[in-house]
Amino acid sequence: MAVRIQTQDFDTSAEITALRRARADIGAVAVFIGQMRDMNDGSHVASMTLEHYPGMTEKALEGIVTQAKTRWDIVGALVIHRVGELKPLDQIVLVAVTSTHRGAAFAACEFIMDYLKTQAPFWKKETTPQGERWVEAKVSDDEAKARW
Amino acid sequence: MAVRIQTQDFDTSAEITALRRARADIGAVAVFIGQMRDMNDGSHVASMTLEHYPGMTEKALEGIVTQAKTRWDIVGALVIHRVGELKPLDQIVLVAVTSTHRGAAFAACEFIMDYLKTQAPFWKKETTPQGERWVEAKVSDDEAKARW
Amino acid sequence: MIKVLFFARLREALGVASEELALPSKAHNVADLMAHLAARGGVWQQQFDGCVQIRAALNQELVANTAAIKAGDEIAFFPPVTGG
Amino acid sequence: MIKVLFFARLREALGVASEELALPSKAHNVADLMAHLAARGGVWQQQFDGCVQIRAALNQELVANTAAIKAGDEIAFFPPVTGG
Repeated sequence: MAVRIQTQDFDTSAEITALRRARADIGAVAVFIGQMRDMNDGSHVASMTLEHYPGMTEKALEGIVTQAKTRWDIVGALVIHRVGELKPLDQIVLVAVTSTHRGAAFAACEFIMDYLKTQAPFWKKETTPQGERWVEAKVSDDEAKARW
Repeated sequence: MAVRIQTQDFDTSAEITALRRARADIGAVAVFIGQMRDMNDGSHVASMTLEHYPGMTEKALEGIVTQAKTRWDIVGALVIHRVGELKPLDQIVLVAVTSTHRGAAFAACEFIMDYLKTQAPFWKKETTPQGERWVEAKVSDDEAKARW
Repeated sequence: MIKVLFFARLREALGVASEELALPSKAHNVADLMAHLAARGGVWQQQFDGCVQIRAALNQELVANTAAIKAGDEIAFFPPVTGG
Repeated sequence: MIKVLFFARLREALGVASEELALPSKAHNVADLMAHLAARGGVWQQQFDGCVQIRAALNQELVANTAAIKAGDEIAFFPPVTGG
């Protein structure tokens, strides 16, 4: 179990290898990578600043991972979320879950993302041709969380 | 869209980077990696040989990816499946799907894996302390496919 | 004393990231504290009068506005989150 | 002529990976071809008498046993797949 908030980029292969820790009882790894788009709500986005609530962010993510571990038979989970200034194409978030079988890995990975989107204290501010703007929360994210 | 059958290993980060092809309209990448376990059906497994049906395998996987693309709004998809002799901890299969939003990426990735498990012509033969044995197909895989 | 934190759009609107203040005598829960802040008038009233969506965290856990507060608590206010 | 392929456990049991043969006169579909192979007796009968789960592909597409076959076709028989 690990949660990391960082400004620097991450290498997915290296993170997965570390998460697996050479455990041959793991048969499945489900991974999600969120990356920055250059368009949002109809505007071109030149850059984005990710603010967070140090202390609470880690607690919230660890709580989400613990919930996932309670609900599904998973071996390990990793969440890396970047903060600070990001550009289009930059990676934003990595969620990786290992398990013996694939069903649990997929479910837990999607669950963690859906909860992260609505429960973890991150806020995005975008720079567009019309100036800076805070990203609005999406109803679809609340709906995605409500499924679980 | 790409489907590859190969004996050599793959690097997940490099494959994802190639699949993204610097497209800034992609916001989500869902990835599944299957790796070889050292236990199956209660026996220790020392090694495994993956046989396939050259020609049909590629067609079957391309058909599955095309179906996924019809059903969900995805940008790209990649399936790499290894054949030949594998050892515990070796990577077996990679499925990666890119899309604008995460819901489609997750669904298409899991759909491709569930269909691959029941429709793509691969067969596993394991070496155990009791000798060689062909792996039996699992009812749970048929059930996983039937969900879609 | 309590510690109050503001994030993102709210932090910018108020021009304040955090402050320490004595627990207001009538502030028994988060909603009471929000009313206390709104009573400052100006941008405080605009942000805390109930028209702007605000989430609250008490000691770094998301809570409903009915959550009880006491001296020593850390209370944070912020817009709905948009990470991931 | 038709081309018939056998994979995995079936290939091992029969000791044959592929063969070319004239389309049997009564073999209008996959099931007919399986009956034709079973009629060879021995391991062929054991594998194709209906007791062993066998999947069929016609020209590299999974098909039901009712699928019609004709000269020039490639028909493959194999156990349920176990990849991934």
